Amino acid sequence: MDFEDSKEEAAFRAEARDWLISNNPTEEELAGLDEFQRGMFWQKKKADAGWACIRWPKVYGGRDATEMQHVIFQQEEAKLDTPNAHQYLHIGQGMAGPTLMTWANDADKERFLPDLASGAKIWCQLFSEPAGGSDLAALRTKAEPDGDDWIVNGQKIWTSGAHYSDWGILVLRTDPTVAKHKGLTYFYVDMKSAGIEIKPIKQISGTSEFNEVYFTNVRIPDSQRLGEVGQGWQVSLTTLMNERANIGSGNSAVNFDSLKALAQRVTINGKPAIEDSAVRAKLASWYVEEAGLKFTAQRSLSALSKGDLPGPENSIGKLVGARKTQDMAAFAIDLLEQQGVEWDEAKDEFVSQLFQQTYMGIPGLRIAGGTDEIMANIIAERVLQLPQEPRMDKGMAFSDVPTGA
Amino acid sequence: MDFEDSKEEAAFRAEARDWLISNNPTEEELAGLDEFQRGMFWQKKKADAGWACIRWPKVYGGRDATEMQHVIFQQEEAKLDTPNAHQYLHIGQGMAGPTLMTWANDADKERFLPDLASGAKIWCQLFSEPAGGSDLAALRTKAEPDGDDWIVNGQKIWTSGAHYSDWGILVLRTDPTVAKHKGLTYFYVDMKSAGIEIKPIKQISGTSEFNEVYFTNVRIPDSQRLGEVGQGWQVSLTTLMNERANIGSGNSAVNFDSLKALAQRVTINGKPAIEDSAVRAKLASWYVEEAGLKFTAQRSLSALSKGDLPGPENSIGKLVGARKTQDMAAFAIDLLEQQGVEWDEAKDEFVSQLFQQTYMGIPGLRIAGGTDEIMANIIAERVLQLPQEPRMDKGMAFSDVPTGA
Amino acid sequence: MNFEFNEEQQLVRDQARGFLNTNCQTSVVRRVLEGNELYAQDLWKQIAELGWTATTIPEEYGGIGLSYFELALIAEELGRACAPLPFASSVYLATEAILSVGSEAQKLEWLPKLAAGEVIGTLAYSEGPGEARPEKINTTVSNGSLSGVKRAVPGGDIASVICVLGQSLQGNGTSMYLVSTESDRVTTNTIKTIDPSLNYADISFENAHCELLGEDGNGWEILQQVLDRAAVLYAWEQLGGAESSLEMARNYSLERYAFGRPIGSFQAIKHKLAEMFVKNTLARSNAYYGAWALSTNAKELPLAAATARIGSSQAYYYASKENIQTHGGMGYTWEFDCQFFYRRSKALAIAVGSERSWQDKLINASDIAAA
Amino acid sequence: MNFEFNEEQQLVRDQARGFLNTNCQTSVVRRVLEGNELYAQDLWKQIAELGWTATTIPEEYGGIGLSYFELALIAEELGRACAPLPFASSVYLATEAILSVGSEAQKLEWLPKLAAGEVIGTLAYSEGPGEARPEKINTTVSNGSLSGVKRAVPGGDIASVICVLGQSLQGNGTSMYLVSTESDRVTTNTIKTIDPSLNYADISFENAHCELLGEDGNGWEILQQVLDRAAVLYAWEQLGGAESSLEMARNYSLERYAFGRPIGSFQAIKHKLAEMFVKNTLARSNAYYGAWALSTNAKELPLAAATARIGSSQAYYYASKENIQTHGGMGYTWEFDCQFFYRRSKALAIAVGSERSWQDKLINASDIAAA
Repeated sequence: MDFEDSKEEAAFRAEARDWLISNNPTEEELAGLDEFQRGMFWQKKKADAGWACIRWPKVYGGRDATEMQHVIFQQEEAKLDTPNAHQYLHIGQGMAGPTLMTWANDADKERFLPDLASGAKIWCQLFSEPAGGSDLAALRTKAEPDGDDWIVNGQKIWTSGAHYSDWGILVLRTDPTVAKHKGLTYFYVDMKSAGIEIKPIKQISGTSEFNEVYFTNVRIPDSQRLGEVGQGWQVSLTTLMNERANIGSGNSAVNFDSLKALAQRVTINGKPAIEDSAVRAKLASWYVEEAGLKFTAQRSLSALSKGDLPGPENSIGKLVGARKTQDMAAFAIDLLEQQGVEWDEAKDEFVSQLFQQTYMGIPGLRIAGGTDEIMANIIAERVLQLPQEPRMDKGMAFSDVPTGA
Repeated sequence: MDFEDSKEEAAFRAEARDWLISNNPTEEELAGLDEFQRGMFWQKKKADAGWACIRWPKVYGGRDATEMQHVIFQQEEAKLDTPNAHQYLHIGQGMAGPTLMTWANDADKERFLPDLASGAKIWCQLFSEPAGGSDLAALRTKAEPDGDDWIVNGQKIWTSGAHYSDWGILVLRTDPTVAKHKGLTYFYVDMKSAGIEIKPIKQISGTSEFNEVYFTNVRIPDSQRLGEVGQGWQVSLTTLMNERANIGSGNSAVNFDSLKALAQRVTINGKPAIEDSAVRAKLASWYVEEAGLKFTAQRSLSALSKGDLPGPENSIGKLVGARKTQDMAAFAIDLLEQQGVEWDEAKDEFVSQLFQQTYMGIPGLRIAGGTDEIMANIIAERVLQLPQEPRMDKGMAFSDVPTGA
Repeated sequence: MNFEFNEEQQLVRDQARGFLNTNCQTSVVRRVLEGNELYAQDLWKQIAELGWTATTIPEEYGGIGLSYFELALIAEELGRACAPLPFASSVYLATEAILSVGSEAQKLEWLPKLAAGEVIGTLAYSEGPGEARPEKINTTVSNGSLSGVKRAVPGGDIASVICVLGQSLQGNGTSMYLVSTESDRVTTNTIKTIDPSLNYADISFENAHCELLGEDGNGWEILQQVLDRAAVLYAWEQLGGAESSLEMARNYSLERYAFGRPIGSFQAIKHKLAEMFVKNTLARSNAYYGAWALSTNAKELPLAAATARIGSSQAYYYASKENIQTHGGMGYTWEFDCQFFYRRSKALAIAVGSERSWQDKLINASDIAAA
Repeated sequence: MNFEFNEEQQLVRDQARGFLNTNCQTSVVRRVLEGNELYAQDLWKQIAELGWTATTIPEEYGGIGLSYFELALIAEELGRACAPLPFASSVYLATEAILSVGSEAQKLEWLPKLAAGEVIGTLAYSEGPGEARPEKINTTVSNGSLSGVKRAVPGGDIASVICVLGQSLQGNGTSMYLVSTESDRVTTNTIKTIDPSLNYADISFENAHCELLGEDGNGWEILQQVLDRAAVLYAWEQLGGAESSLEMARNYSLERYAFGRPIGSFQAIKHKLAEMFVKNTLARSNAYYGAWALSTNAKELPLAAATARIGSSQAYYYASKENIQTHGGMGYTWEFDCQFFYRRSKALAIAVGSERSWQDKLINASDIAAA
């Protein structure tokens, strides 16, 4: 057991690091570009040199690299201050890409995948609906056949990047008379199509990372279908498995180190709070969880390193991480006492930003990508193999399933 | 809002106290009696003077007292060191009595209730079965008609006091071909009947407070049926509602005061543990729960005082109390460090008895009378009026319900 | 035994609830949260007319002389409505401080105006992040003029009279002072916070005229007394918010369907809401104890205040965060109302000392109560 | 990156598991718990023959010189089986202490016997309820004779060699001593405990012959080092118990039906078991870290030990108590096996310092690790 690279890994790491250091864009190269453009410039540069989406086949813009090499490249890139395109591209590259890889025909793969890798085209994902939520397959946006096209009406929600995306992957209900999972079909759509309207959703943190997307008689050619009609749920599982692998534990800026630093700065009964044993006990318990997540990730990496794929046990990262971070942020605000109420990004980061921003942002993380409750279900059912809840909607035509409406 | 008696309550309290002080048995009176006999002596004395089961009608051995007067009498009795018959009589008086009161014919009420009040006859309750547990109505012990009698075969479990009881109340399956709740019938049985075999159950704490009771061709006359054939579930609800009212929160000897006393006795980093803020924080949170339960009970008493009956919200007492007590006992053992492992009733109570005894006993309290999970269900369904879980066994003949066997 | 509010008190609560149901729907909270008002002035006028600001002020000072039971019930309803008002800072803090230790002249000057709601008050003690400590107070007084900076003062940009903790005139520890903000020597700056439906401001005093409030050198003790009393009332307001959160979560769990049934039929949700109910019920019972101790000035007040405060802080945090969780994605949107209670739960939890600080006080108080 | 046991190590684990599945079924635990044996002597002989007691002892002292990875995996399996053996006290404590600070002569005298399992050792430091403190140790030494009373010593009535913490010969703080129990000057009394499947004894020393173990005056530091190292191994043993508890609960939840379906299909049970899985998984990952730090003698050892220890203590407590809860009434009976793990979880949780004490140590260690 060690934390060291194997010989092959070390060689790859050196190669990656060398390339990254030599090619990390200079301020000259980036002059005049905004954040988005900087990210895309860097992505293009990586793609041109074969360092984009390196797990993908070379023929589709990748490098035929292993999962472990992908992780090593990410680690090395994270050590440098490179422009960040991840936030714009992770859905396309992390979810749409693998889905196209599995389900698209060769022509479409050649048409779309290299552009996904290079950032030339941006993709978004349109699965969730207002009536869906945790019950993802309960979606209602319908597609009705019309010649060689489908006509789409309905509403999607929680679509990040809808406004700057070129393409979207989506699941639609093509048959409400059969059981919930059976009546779905999977498509991709040009996000500039007539009839698509995008409205940002403001979150309680004040930012708008997601959108509502309304479809009014939007026309999608049948050639943009992935999988058979009625096979949409199966196709979407490909997407979702990759979503889960992407979300991960999410390192938070509110963590043991930042909370300990705060506890060194404020006092309790006139002494540094870090000397107060109630503070120490809480910090220690959180450290144990944080370390547990970190070393669980190391174990997953070791499995990757051997060629195994990470399993559903990765659900614990988000579950434990989000609820812990919420409690830590709340506790940090308590340590700040009355002034903890202040949230001002122009002021002292430790007093008026970090913990408040996290306090307001974290409820979203406990929900996005599967609520705490869904994560616990996944662990219970897929890891521990416990039986599912009785399904009230089993075998029932979708249109007959009770909705409370 | 005050903690004082109303004028009427104060007058009753004075009357009760006077009687109790004057009649509390002397050591002379009790000479030569064992614990059980002492309890029964005192119960008889109370009954003779009209102070037994005081909520019951006078004609059945009670006093026609109000619920509040019952509480006041209990409070006053608790202040004195009287012999204790409660542990032997509470099931008969708290559950069998109210059930007979509601469902028995007048002749039986006259026959049984005064003896229940005076302690002349002891009753036990036989509901639970090995296959039942939280799903109480899934009981299988069957009664088959035979002339004017029923022949009973099967096994009951968790029967306290079975070996010293004269009578038992029990629910039996008289028809397995109808739905679970429909095929039950309620009886009382002479515990000395041929074919009844009683085996004590040893608990993990080492004591045996409960029994298994085996029925082999036990004959019960149809005249000992309460309610109609098939109406057993409805009758048993009378019993169960009274069980819930009886169990209450259960004051534990492991509480804020005892844990604080321990924290004053042992040290942390060379200073009394009570000065350690991690200990203080835990103690404070437990105090808040303990006080919350205490004042919730006061609010229930106030409702009683006005003639209202306590509702299902009383389920919180056991739920909160048991899990808190478990954590407190575990923490106390931690404070004792290595010596906390010792459990010896011949040694220092605070070091080697109180916390260890509770640690070993408390898992039972989280289960008996409804598990934590059932209590949470009760709160959710009866207080918050949330819908039941889907019922897999609904409308199914009992004999068709899956059992895993 | 009558550990329950009497009928008149319950009537006060019912009227308060009815009034706020009509006049302080969540749209009012949203208006202040999103807009430029410091507080809901129209609502403030109405509740002042109803006498809420005058509740416990004796009649000789223009109040209506009701007990703390009535004030506790009003606090609960304001909490339930998440009212965007400087009620807590003006009534629980400033009014209480003046009532407790003000001179007759000070009472005659300020209480009638506070009772009428014409004047809004607050109390300022914090000077920076973390706990306030008497020896660290940098607000000083010389020649009747007070100088210093107070941070994150609740209602700080609304109040026109402020109780200010400063160093004693005579180097005798700390003292409490009364400062009117009408002077240009007092500068207030509203700050951005996690709960914009309440106003918070930094306040600079530069040789502002001040009067001693209570005895010189007694500032810290006065502060602790006021905080003990205010903690009970905050606990009631927090309880109201926790109850609203539970009610919202319950209603949504009945309306929202997933997998063909209301989400309220899943044990994950049922047990979550049961836990909210448990916490709220215990918090309510402890708040009763606090109200009883406050209204009878019992020696148990410090213990009862800590108990009520901790119970309500825990209950409100749990209920407000799990209310969002029960709502799922929609609960995290700006459009939904869950956010109001989540923000407010934290703002109130640190208003008169964090849960952590009250845990320490509780153990101290348990020694005294046992003695 | 290879944060995983290698194949040889996994083979050790598989063999240990297979052996214990056959030779240490819960009937063996029950036999010791209910009977008069101090430990399962037959089993002890077998595991000694398998070399488990010799795992990390170098070959020159009669051991087999494997790494702490192998010992950790054996510890996990012993924990999983709830083995009624003085393995922890003899191997993690006594053997480790002698290995770490024993003189060459001491090593040559004791390690071969400990390796062969002929001699069983332990470590005695506690003298009464609560924490041990160097200045409170009342065990004294004069003229090579040790006197004092140690309480609740694990394996105390089984061990024939004991590492004893006493006052220094020269008034120089504390020292560690080695005492053989063969003398009649050592009296052991098995005490009654919450886990009768392990032996605990009070031990009185009256002028018992002793040898210094390690440097004079270094007793407290030696104790801390030994506890840090042992904590990692205890964490593995605790983890094994937590895993057994989860496995039992899972199996029962699949077999037991209520309301026409397996109780494992109810979210209340599913989420309880998911929580066990989460705690166990994090504890396992931290135990890996501990094993790595132990085997490499990394400077992070104190931090890694505290992390592993706390994680496993929490996981085992939760899993063992909720395993009973999952079993319902039957789980609370003497007849069922749930009790073994509930008892053991607490016994191990206080064996080398409570969770609370390790939390304090963790924060200290985090300063050092960061430095």
